[in-house]
Amino acid sequence: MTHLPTSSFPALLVGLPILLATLSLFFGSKGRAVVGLAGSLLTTALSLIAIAEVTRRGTVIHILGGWDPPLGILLRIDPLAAVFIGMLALVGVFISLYAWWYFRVREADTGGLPQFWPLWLFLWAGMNGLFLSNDLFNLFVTLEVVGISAVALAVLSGKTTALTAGLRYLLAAITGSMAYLFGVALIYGSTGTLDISLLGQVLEPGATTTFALLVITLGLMIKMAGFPFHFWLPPAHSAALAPVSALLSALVVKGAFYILLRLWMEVFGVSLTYAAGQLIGVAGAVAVIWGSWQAFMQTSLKLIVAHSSVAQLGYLLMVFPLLILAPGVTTDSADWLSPAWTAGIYQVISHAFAKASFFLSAGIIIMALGHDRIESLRNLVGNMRITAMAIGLAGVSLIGLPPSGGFMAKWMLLKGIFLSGQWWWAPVVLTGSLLTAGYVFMLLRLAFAPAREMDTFRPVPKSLEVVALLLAIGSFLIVFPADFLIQFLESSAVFGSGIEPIMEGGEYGNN
Amino acid sequence: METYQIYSLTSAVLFVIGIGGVFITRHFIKKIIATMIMGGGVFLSFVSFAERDALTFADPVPHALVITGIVVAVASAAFALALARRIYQQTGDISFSNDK
Amino acid sequence: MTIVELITVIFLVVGCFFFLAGTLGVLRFPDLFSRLHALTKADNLGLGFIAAGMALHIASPWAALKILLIWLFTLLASSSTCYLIAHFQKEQDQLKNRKEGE
Amino acid sequence: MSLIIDGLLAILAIYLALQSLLAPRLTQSVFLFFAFGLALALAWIRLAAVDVAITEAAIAAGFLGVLFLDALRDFAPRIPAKNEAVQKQYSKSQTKSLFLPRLTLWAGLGLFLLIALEAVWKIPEGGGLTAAAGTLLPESGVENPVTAVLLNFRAYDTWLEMGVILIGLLAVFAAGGKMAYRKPGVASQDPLLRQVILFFTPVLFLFGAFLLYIGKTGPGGAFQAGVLWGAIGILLHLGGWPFIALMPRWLGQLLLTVGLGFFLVLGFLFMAAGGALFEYPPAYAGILILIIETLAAISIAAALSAIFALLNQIGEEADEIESTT
Repeated sequence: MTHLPTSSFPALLVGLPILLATLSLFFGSKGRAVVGLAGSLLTTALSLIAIAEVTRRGTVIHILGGWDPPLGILLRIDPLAAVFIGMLALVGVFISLYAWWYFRVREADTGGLPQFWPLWLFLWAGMNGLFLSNDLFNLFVTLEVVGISAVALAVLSGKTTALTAGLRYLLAAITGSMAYLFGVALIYGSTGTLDISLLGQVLEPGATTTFALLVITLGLMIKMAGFPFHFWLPPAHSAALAPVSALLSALVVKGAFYILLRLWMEVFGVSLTYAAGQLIGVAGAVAVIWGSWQAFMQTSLKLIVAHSSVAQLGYLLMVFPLLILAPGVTTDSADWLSPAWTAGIYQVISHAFAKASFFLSAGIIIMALGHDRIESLRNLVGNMRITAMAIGLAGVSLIGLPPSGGFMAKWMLLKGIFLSGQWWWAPVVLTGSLLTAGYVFMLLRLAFAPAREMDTFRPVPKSLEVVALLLAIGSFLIVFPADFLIQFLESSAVFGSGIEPIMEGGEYGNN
Repeated sequence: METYQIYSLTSAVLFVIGIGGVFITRHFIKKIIATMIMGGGVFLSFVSFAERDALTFADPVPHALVITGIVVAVASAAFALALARRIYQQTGDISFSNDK
Repeated sequence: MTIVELITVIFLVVGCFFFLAGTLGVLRFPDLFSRLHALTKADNLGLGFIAAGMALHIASPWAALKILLIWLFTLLASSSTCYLIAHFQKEQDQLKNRKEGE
Repeated sequence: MSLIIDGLLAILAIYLALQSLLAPRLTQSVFLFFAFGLALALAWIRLAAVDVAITEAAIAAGFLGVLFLDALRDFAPRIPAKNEAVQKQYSKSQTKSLFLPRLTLWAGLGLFLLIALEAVWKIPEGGGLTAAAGTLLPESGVENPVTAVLLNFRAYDTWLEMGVILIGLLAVFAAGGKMAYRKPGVASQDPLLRQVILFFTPVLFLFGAFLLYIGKTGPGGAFQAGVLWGAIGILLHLGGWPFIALMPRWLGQLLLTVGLGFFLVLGFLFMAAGGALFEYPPAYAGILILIIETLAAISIAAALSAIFALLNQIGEEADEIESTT
């Protein structure tokens, strides 16, 4: 991989936010907000320039310290990483704008939270580092940067529910990283390299590799709240402050998914079996049904949205069984790989926009009402037209109605499912959408219902509402550049690839 | 059996003790200790492989990784302790309630 | 076996004996003060013997000096911690007595 | 013979790990965990990982041990009545589990252990990177291969890790830690403790500096030195001189960030000059690494003592609430 063109952007994408985070520590609450917002805008601009560079030159790399792998660490932006960085930048900048106004209002009420901005910039840098890294151990370090700063953000409010949920989240995160790291130790011990590209060439199947795959998958599943390790997500995401909930749900969980996707497709091909793909698909399917049902049963807005995250992450796991081919099928003949990949990527992006918008809207409602019990959403349309619209649009994208990004994702997923002949996933997708429609329309029905008792809506800055609405609109706009996006992604080596598993019951069969 | 194998087998045992402990124990502090035991197991496996791959000196890369890992683990454990103590201070709880 | 080696072995054995005695004391003695006594006195003596034995064994003046320093620092640390723990216990006891007296 | 020693050490480590989770009283757990850390440190020595042994003893057993001990003030209070209530709550929640789920759990764990053991037993010889590191060692600017990996070959990891320490501190702040002046405690009035602190402060400083310098050629380096210097901060804090809280704000922030910041700015400078991030000219690598390590050690020391001070403060507030109610 070292023959690819080098570029400074990978180093800058991690270095700049950390530099600004460090700098912001020298300021008081107000100064930190200024540096933080400026840092977010700069990082977004930098991300977009970096992506432009990738569209021009293809995959670019950065060999840190000038030491080639396997001894050194290599950062690379391929189209897949570029898309994730772009998603992070676009959603991140809106969340930053929202946070700017949100904390100004909050500061007037209850005092500022000076830790938000440095932690958010550290988190951003960690996510960028995670998307860029090509080294298993470095991925662990970035996971920790992301994990600790994410939990720290989640407990910012200092309320008991947030602290308890935060500790649960943190313990899950540490357990997940340690499980991941054990897998890394075994991989290093059996190959002597940590570089993902090299590992793809040298890793041999065996009991050790299979176990490493197991613990790494386990660790990342805990981190991305995949079923049955979703228990920490709803309390943590619903108890956090609105901008934090948005970035945790929309962005942070995608980091672990990204690593899982990369490692399964680029490293562990030799050890994967058809059954492994089906198994993780089942976990995803249960998550879709269970999460949607739980969301349907909740009575407070943020808990609905948080449980809906469990379900939406389930769809991501359902991509895996499509990418691991049945014995005897070759990658060339599998015409469902491209739709499946498209479904995964679109699910990641559209969920990021829609969920961020949903959580930010919930924050606006809490700000206006002082609570988020859904029965008080009556006559939301009359009081806060923009927020009601944002919730409606985000909800439509989550359900997957056309012409939203969510529709694109679910449509492509169904297309992949039917082309591959794995029809048994289709009812899950449809049931999930139906349940999602259930809770979204329940919210909308309330929003349009005439007010019964007089819940007073306190005035909320229009700018907050506009940001939430823009994100919701964004989850629709992402459909338009679809052709360009897929074409761009197809220039990446990993996009559209599938695993031809070793024969079942072979020497290193399914154990 | 070689020296490194004693320790790599130990590392697997410690890892499983730790991961079991995280789920089985109730007290916050014990859960934190369990994650650190897990970490101890992971680091031991790294270092045992380093000893196996020694030439004139042991493989320095796992040693460096373990030093990094220990510091990272301690940072997260310190944060976990802070959370646990805050929760105890606010509610008097020493474990997660099961009603969720 | 040279004389030096013989002395080293004797020192190490004696050192281990004191450690054993100290550990036994910590486990068996009834109250904090006597336990502290066993821990700090016997163990430090044991460590001293082992340090002396190792210093003889290594036979390099610099290394011997380092070993001596290790022993001295341990002595300092353990005696001051012993004092602090004992002091704290005494204060607690006095508090308790006063409360009972009231 | 040596296999027997290793075997005993392994059994000891496993026993201590199990016991620290099973011990009925929290105090026992914490002390057994201490012992577990020291057993691991011995294991590192047996595996010729002296750098790791020092780090383990200093950070994992030492620093973390101090944090745990400090936490015992909350969780294992000396006032018996409260303790009983806590114990009751604890044992009540323990009896809730059912037989069948437990059996499945233990069976699952047993199976997991078996495949884990098989995985490490059957591990192929990967060969490691010893040879690669050995060949490039002369270009790294230092002679200790571990320092070369930490500060040069994989400097990026180390840099991010220093970020993690800083994030850890911010996180403790976020959890509600407040940097406040500790009341001048009993400790500072005790003449002996005063003398001990006065004596150990320069000794620890010297020893840290020694470890820092020796890291170039032998076991030691920024992390070990940072922890020792951090111990100075902890000692002073406990002795009633909370110098971190007393320091001007900007100075505290400078100490905390100088390691991370300098590391990065230097990296950017060399990148601007046409290299990669963290690529040093071989001729200056040695001296640059020493400067980076010194500043890193300062930042680590500041962060660790601040983390301790914050956690200690949480306990202090709890004590106050207790005494007022």
